[in-house]
Amino acid sequence: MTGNESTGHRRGMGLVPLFNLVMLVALFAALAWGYLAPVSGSSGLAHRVDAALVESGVESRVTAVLLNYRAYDTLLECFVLFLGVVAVWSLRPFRYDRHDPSPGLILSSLVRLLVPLMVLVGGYLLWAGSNQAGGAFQAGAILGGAGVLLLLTSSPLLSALPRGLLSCGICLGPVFFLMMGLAAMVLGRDFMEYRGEAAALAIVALEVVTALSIGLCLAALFGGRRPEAGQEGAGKAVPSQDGGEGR
Amino acid sequence: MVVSAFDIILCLTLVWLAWHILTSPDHFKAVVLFISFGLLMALAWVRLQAPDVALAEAAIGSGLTGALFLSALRRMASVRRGERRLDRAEERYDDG
Amino acid sequence: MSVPPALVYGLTGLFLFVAGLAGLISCAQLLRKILAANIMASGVFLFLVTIGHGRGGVIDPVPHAMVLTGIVVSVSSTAVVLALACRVQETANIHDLLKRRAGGDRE
Amino acid sequence: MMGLQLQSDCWLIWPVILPLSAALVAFLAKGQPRLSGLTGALLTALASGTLFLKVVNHGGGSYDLGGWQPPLGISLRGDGPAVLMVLMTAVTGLAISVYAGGYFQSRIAMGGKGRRHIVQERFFWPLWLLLWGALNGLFLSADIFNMYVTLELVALSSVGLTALSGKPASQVAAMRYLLASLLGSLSFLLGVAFLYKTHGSLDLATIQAALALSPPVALAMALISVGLMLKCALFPFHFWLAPAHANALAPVSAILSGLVIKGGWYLFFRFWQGFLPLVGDGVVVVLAGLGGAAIIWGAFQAFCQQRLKMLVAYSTVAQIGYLFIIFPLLAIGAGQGAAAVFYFAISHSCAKAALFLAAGSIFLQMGHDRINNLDGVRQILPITTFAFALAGLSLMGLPPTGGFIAKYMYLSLAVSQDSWWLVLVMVVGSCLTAIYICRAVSHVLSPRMVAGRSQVVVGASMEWSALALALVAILLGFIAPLPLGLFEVVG
Repeated sequence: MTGNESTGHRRGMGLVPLFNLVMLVALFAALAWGYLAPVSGSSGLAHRVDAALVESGVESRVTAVLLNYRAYDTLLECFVLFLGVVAVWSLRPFRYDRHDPSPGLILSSLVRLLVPLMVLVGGYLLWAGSNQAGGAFQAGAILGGAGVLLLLTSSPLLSALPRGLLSCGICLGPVFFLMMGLAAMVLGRDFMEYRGEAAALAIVALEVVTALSIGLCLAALFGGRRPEAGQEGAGKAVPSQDGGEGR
Repeated sequence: MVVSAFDIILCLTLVWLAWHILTSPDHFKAVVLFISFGLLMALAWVRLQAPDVALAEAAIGSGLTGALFLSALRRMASVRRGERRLDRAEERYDDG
Repeated sequence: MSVPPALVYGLTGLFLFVAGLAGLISCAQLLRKILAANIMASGVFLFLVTIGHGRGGVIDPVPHAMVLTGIVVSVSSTAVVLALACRVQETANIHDLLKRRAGGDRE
Repeated sequence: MMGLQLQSDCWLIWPVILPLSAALVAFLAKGQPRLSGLTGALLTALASGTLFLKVVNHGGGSYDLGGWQPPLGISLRGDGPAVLMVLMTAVTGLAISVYAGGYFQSRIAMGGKGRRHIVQERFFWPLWLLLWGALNGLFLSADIFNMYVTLELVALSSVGLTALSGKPASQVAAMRYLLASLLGSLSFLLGVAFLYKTHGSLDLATIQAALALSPPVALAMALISVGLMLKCALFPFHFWLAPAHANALAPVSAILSGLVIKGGWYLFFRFWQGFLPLVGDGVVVVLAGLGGAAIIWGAFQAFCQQRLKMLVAYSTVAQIGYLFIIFPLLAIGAGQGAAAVFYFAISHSCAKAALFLAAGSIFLQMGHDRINNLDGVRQILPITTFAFALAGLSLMGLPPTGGFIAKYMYLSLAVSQDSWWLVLVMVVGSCLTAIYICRAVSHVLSPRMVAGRSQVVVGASMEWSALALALVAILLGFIAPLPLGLFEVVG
């Protein structure tokens, strides 16, 4: 399948100049030297994280860091995902995007079984995130995986969704994050300041919505082009639709 | 905790996989190796007591990124098919 | 003399960073370059996690959160770069074709 | 007292949050992206202006997000330089937004292939507003990991904007830009990891207070510096810049050259401010040497170009050099060096954005931008050519422009420190700038008539916004004391 390119590639790798190799070895040596050099550094922020855990409203330390102490990073991260979708959708529609023939009985029945299971696992991860491994990102990733499976098998479930809903869902995470942050301000606190009992509620709400939005964004990234691109491009509609209509 | 044979083997496997991802002649093989690289990376993070990161890596870093790569491969292959089709159309045009 | 496992993983992470860098510079095809960038990112993340594994037996969750953020950022940019790469490949093929056609005309 | 403090400092978050929210609105308002985009731009500029006035009147401040103190949480810091950069982005960004509104209106009115321009505009506004918010976040950030996230936001949105034109050349350029930028981000992140390992904190001020020269710190600074140099295309890493900037849509070129480059440089400057006292002269001279090489090489390349937008893009490669040759001069003269370089950054931002906007108008009117065939454009687009010439004056550094003040400060610092080679580089660079600008201007202003579109397709808002930016670049020469006083303000 990639015969032509592979020979060129081999040749390219064989001719890697000695200079490059020496530079890379030197770089690794420098990195290792910096890593192994003894430092009298501090032990990081672990103690501070633990000391403030009571106020943060969650038991899991990583969740506390992500959604309370450093929630601003997570807000911007939601925007990175949103931005990825916007950037992918803004690209010129792909010309030769032909969808594979229909997925076949085994795959589609497998997907019909797997998708509810994945949604269930996602929900479990979300719930587990409060005190052990798991949380919004992992749950969102599982939900995104379910979306990818649906896209792969051109499930009619997706073509039944109204178009506007997808755009709204992709914005949902950042919008909700911003609204929660501003709500804290309205209540006389700092932007995104969540403490105590209220924090627990706020973070659960944030986690659920973020997980949904991350899942949608990841699935949209996998889709690879804007939903209505088919009309301007090669005459094909959404990948999820051409299977259902064509065959 | 002291370093065990398991750690060393895992690290060597990671390095070996990275090398093969970068040098294997077949793109498809490289992508499949990349997915297994992600899964082993998740194992490393379990070993480092970072289960959150391990879960995220297995789901996003390995699963979804792998799916992205596979779909890009499919698209690039369809580009090549499309090119062949165009080529044939050209030939027919030239003949006629 | 006991070696903590974090040290081995940290060195592996640094090595993966350098290996990915080598791939990014020397590989000719786009897809391989993107794979190399992902390996580089994995190396950095592995290194970051070992940092939290430092002194005193307490595990620092902040690097873990940083890596989680980093993983999501990296999947987002990988998706964009792959979508772009498909378009680039497409136009490159069309250009080849046009050039070949132009060359044929001249002959 | 406490309440008052809160009220004055919460102004810091609005320049970040408003454009981000406006981007969401512009994305959802599919029918009216221009209206929501322009409203968002106006609100953002107002918020930035308010922040600037607050800092001028009440001094700088910082804002702990979520109410968590810095080592644990993230804080925003509004000191003089940061607020100046935010204001620079607001002024340039507002003019570019007005221009973009007119640009898309003209393109859509001209017709052409299908709905391409409508789709371009629909995605331009969300991407541009996201970029604006990310840039403001980057300028105000006080946390090194947060800087990484904002850098990624800036890079991804710039790449999306670069690829927006849909031309094959622009997509290849966007691809190279994204790969270079990914490499830069990862290098930066590894540097951040090393810094966190040694200092156990992500707050830049905390780290810089405790900074001591040790192997991991030196390594971290090297990684961060190389990453940021890749992002702002300093000389050996400039390979991606010219094609990306020259092949983008007209407003996008102005955004990339005027604003995005400054983001990477600003972080570089912030990191080196704390690191500079620790290193010897050798390292600093290497930085300045790279800057000098960029000035000469970029100016030479600009002179060789046949296309107007490529000329302006290579001129950016050259001007980046001026942002780096300042480093040997920073040590002396109590903040004069910093004031000079920020002054240069601001006037370059206005002048370069005006140049790209004017060049974009000329491209749109003529249908090409081959410099030798641009004779007599001034008869069709008098205001635009005037703006081009004015912005060129500021770039050359002729009095009484902002560029002149900055270069004058540079030269007096260099002379007072006996750095004659820097003086030589600056004089040669300025002469080369004058040559390539004059080459373009002589064609544009030539009295000969050309065959071209007789009907004017460039909207009035496009012409006037370019002129307004050029006038700001000139005006900066008259109000020098105001921004210079701001450098004393600390966060």
